[in-house]
Amino acid sequence: MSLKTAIRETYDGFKSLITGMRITAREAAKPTITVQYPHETLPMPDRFRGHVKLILDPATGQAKCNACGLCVRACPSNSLEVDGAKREGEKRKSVSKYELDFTTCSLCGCCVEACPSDAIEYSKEYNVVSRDRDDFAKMDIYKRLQAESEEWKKTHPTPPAPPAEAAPAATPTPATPVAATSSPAAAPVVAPAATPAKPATSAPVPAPAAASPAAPEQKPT
Amino acid sequence: MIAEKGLITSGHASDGTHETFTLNLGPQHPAAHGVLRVLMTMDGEWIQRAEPIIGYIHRMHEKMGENRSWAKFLPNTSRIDYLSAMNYTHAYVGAVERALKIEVPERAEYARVITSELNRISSHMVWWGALLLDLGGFTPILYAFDDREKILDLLEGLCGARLTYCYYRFGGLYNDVDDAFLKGTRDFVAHMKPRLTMYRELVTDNIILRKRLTDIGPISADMCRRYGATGPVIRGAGVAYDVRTVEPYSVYPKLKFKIPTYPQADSMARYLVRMDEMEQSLSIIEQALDLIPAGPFMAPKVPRVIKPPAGDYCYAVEAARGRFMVRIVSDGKEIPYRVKLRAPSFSNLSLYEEASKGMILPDALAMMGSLDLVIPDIDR
Amino acid sequence: MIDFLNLEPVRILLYLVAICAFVGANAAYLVLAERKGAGRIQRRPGPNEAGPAGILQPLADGIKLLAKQVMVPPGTDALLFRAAPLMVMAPPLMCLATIPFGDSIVAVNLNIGLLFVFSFGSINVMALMLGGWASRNKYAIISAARVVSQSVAYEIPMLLVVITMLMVTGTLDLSEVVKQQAGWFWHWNLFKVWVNPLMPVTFVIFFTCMLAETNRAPFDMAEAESELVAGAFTEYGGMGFGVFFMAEYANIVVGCCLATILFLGGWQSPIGALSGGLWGPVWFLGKMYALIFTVIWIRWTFPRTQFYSLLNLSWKILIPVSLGTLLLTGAMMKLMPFVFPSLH
Amino acid sequence: MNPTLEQLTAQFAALVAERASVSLPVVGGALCPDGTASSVESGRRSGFTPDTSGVNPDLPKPSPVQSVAHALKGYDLNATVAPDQVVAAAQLLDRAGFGLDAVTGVDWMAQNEMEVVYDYFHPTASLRVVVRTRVPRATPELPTISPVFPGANWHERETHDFFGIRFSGHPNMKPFLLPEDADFHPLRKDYAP
Repeated sequence: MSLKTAIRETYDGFKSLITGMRITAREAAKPTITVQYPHETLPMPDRFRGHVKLILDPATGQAKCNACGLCVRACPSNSLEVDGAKREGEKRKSVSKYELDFTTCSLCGCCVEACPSDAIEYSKEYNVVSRDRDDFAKMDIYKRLQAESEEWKKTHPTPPAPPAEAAPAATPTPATPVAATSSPAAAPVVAPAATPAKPATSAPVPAPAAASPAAPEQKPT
Repeated sequence: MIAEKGLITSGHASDGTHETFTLNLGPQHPAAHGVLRVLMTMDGEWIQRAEPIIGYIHRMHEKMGENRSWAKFLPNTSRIDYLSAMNYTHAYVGAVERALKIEVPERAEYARVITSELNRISSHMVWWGALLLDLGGFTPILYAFDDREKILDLLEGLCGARLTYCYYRFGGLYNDVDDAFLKGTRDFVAHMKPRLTMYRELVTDNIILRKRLTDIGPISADMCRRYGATGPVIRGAGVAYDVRTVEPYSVYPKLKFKIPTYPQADSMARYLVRMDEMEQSLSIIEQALDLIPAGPFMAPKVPRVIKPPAGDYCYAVEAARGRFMVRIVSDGKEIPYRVKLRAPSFSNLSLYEEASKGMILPDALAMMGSLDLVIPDIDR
Repeated sequence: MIDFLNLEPVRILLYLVAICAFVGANAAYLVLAERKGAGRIQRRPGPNEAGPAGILQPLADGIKLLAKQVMVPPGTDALLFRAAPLMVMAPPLMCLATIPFGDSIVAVNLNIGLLFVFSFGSINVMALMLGGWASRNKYAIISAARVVSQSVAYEIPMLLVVITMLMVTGTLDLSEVVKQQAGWFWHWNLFKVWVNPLMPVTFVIFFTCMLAETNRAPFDMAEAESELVAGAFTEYGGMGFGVFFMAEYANIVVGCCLATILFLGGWQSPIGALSGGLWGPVWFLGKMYALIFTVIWIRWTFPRTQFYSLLNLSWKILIPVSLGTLLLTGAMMKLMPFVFPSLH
Repeated sequence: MNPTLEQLTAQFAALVAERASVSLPVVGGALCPDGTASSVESGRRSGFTPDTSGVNPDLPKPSPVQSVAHALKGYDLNATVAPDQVVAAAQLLDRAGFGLDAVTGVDWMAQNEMEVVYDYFHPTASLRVVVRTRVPRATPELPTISPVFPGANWHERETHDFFGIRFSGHPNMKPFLLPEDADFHPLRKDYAP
C-alpha cells in the first residue's frame, strides 16, 4: 500500500466518521417518535385481531351464536369450548357457554372465518392482564356477552325493541385512543372497551361459572 | 489486508503446540440471536473449531402438520421464521394450491407479492439493526425499527396482526387489500428511499464497518452449493441464485427487478446484497402497486374441505434468508401425510463450522451476523 | 475560623470530599446524560419516569446497585476480586486532585502535575486486568488480555503527544499550562498552528487515545458486550459493577479535563474577557462537558472497531503521526524559537 | 455449462439400469422394493392412491426416472434409486454442479418402509432434482452422502432424529434437534406423544 493510498484511505475514513456524526446529530434534532405506552396508547386498526368475542344481536339483545361448533372445529389449537342450549320458546339452540383458552390461542382468526352466521368477531382488547391463570385458561367470552346484554336491556326496557333504534348499540365503532387504565381489582384488566357507549363492559367481573343461566351438561375442561 | 489477517490466523491455529480451551458461547449470549449455542475450541482468541449446537427451541412443526387439517397448519407457517412470515405462508399455501390445481386470482397474487416484499424489507431491517448491534453500534437498530414500524402498521391494518400474519389462504387472501393499505404502501415507498440513503451514509460507508466486514468470513460459491446455502449468502458469493427468477412463482415474472450479487464472497458482500435487495424490493412494490388489478381476492372454487390428491408437491419461495421450500405429501385425506419444511437458516448455519475455522472471535461473530440467522427457523 | 480553613490538612480534606462528591455526582449524572443523549440520538426520550424528566434515575440506579448482594464466584481469588473495583476507582480520584478547575481552585498544585496524572492514569489498566483475571471467567480473561494490549498500544501515542505539548509549554505544571493560553481562543494550544502546523491533528490523536484508554466506544474492547458478554466485568454485580462503571466515567472526566487544559485553554475564557473569579470554573466545565458530550455522541454513532484494526490504528497511524508531530515541533523550536513560551 | 434435463435423465437412467436385475415396480414415482405387491395392491393397502398427475405424458410409463412438469410438482426430475446408490447419485449431481437442498424422510408405515428423499437444486440452471430411495422400516440404514455434500451432515442427523434412519459412515450421528436423551423418533407414524 503506497503512502498516497494510505493517506487517501485515512482521509476517506475520517470523512465517513464525520458524515456519520452529522447524521446522528441531525436525527437528534428531530422530535421523538416513541409512544409513551402506559400514558398514551395508539388506536387499534379496524382489522385488528384480538381475542374472539361474541356479537350481540341488536334485535334481541342475545348472542347471535347458535353454538353450531364450526369455530371449535376450525381452531388449530383446540382453544375453544362451546356449548348451547335451547331456550324456552325458541326453536334453535343458542349459546350457553363460550370459553376460550387464551393461553393456547394464537390469534390466527380461523374461528371468525369459519363462522357461518357472523356471530363472532375480534375484540380490540390487547392489553389483557391478570394475576390468575384461570382468567386466561378459561376466558369466559359468554360472560362478557352477558354483561353487554345487561347493558342492552337497560337501554331497551321493552323487548322486542325496534331494530333501527338498537342498531347503534352494537355497531362496532372504530377503536378510540384510550388510556390504559388500571382497573382496580377486576381481572382480567382490559383496556376500556372500544365502544364508548358501554362503559360497564370494560372490566368484566370474574364471576363463578354458575352465573351462566343454563349449562347442565358442561364438559369438564 | 487479507494476507495480513491470514498470516496472523494461520500462524496460530495450525501450530499444535498451543494450549486450547473450550468457550461455550450461548445458549444465552448477547450475540447469539435467540437460543443458539456454539461450542468453540479456542486458541487464545482464535477459533480452532466452532460447532453450533441447536435444538433449544425445537417445536416439531413438521409433526404438528401431521395431526391437523391442511388449513389448520396455516398459522404454524407464520411461526417458523417470524421475521418473514408472509413468505413462509406463501410457500405452504402455494404447495397446497399446486396440489389442488387452484388458480389464484391476479389481484391476490399481486397483493401477495406486495406483502411478501414488504415483509422482506422489514426482515432485512431487523437483520441490519441486529448485525450492527453485534458489531457494537447501537443506534442503527432503532432507526431501522422506526421504519420497520411503518411496515408493521401497514400490515396490521391489512390483516390485523403485526408479526404472525397468517394472511394468505388457499386460493387467495384472508381479506382484500384496501385502498388505505395501497396508499399507505405508496407513501412508505416514498418515505423509505431517502432513508436507505441515510442508512448508507451512516453505516455502509462507515470506515469502521467496512474494516469489520471486508474480507471477513469468506464463503465461496462452491461452499454455498455444497452446504445448500441460499439467499443473500450465495448471492454474496457472486451467484445470481434467486428462487424468484430460477423457479418463478406468483407474478414475479411480470415484474422487473435485478438480483444483486457481489463476487467478493465476504461478509461485506452479504451485507451489500441485503442493502441492495431492500431497494429492489421497493421497486417491486412500486411496480406491483401500479399493476394490481381490480377483481376478486379469492379463487372461485376452493373446496371447503381441503383434500389434495395423493402425491408429493414442492413449492419454494425466496424468503428473506434464502430458499424456503415446503414439501407436502398427501395421501388424499384431510390431514397431511407429511409436511417437510426446508428452512434456509438451517443450511446457512451448517457451513459455520467450516467457515469459522481459524477466525478470531469478533470476526466469527460478525460473520454469524452476516448470515442473518433466525433460530426458530433453524430449529423449526 | 479563617485560619482553620487555611490549615493545609483541612483544606486537603475539604478538597478530597469535594472531589469525591464531584466524581460521584459526575458518574451518576453522566450515566443519565449518556442515556438521555442516546435517547435523543435514537429519537426517544430516554429515562423519564423517575422524577421530573427522569432526573432521579441515578438515585434509583444507585439504590438498586447498593441493595444488591456482592457475589464472589466460587474458585476466584477473592481478595483480588474485591480489590479490583477499589483499584480502578483510586487513580482517577488521585488525578483529579491536581486538575486546576479555576484560577485558584486546585487541591494540590503540583509542579509535576502532568507527570503525576499520567503515572496514575497508567495504573488503571492494572485494575481491569486484575478484575478480569480474578473473575475466573473465560470471557473476562480474554477481555483482560485485550485491555492490557490496548492500553499499552495507546499509551505510546498519547505520551508522544504529551511530550509534544511539553515541548510547546515547557512545563509540567498544569496551572502554568493554562496560564500560557490566556487571551482569545486563538491563544489556545489547539489553534497554535504557528507553533506546530499539525496541532489540530495532535488534538485528534490525543482525543482518540483518550477514548481508547478509557475503553469508550468505538474502542470498548474491554466490555465488548456482543462478543464477551460484559468483558472484565462479567462476574461483577451490584456495587462492584457500579464502581467499575463510575470509574469509567471518572476516567472520562479526567481525560476530558486534560484535553481541556492541554488544548482548549483550561479555565481561560475564549473571548479574552470574563475570565476572572467564578468565570474560570464555568469556562472549564463548559469545555469539559462539551468534550464529554462528544464522547457520548461518538459512542452512539459508530460500531465497535475490530481488535486488530484498533492495534493497527495505534501502531500504524497514530504512533507514526504523533512521532511526526514531535519531530516537527522539535524542528520548529530550532527554526522559530521566538514563538515558544518555554524558551523565553 | 449448465446440465440439461435430458442429460440428467439419461445419466440417472444409466445409474438405475445398473440394478436392472432388481428393477422394482413403481408407485406414484416411489419405489416398492418388496417387489411382490403390485402397485395397485400396495396402494390399496396404505390408502395411498397412485398419482401420475405430474408425470410427463411423453414418457411411456412410470419408471424410476421421470421428468416431471415443474408447474405441477415443483421439481423437474424424480429419480428413484436403490439405497446403496444414493452416494453414486449424489456424486453424479455433484459433478453436474448441483447443491444439496434437503434430506428428509417419509414413513410409509402401511408398506413397512421408510422413504428417504434428497432434494437438489442447481445454482444457475432452473433445475430441481429429487432422488428417493426406500429402506425397510425395521432396519432403516443407508450410506451417508456427507462426504460428497458436507451440508448433508446436519440434514442426515435431523432425519436420524425424526425417523431413526441410520446413515452409516456419518461422522457425527449424535442427537441433534431432540434432547440428548430422547429415545423416540417423532415423525414415525407409530409415535404417539
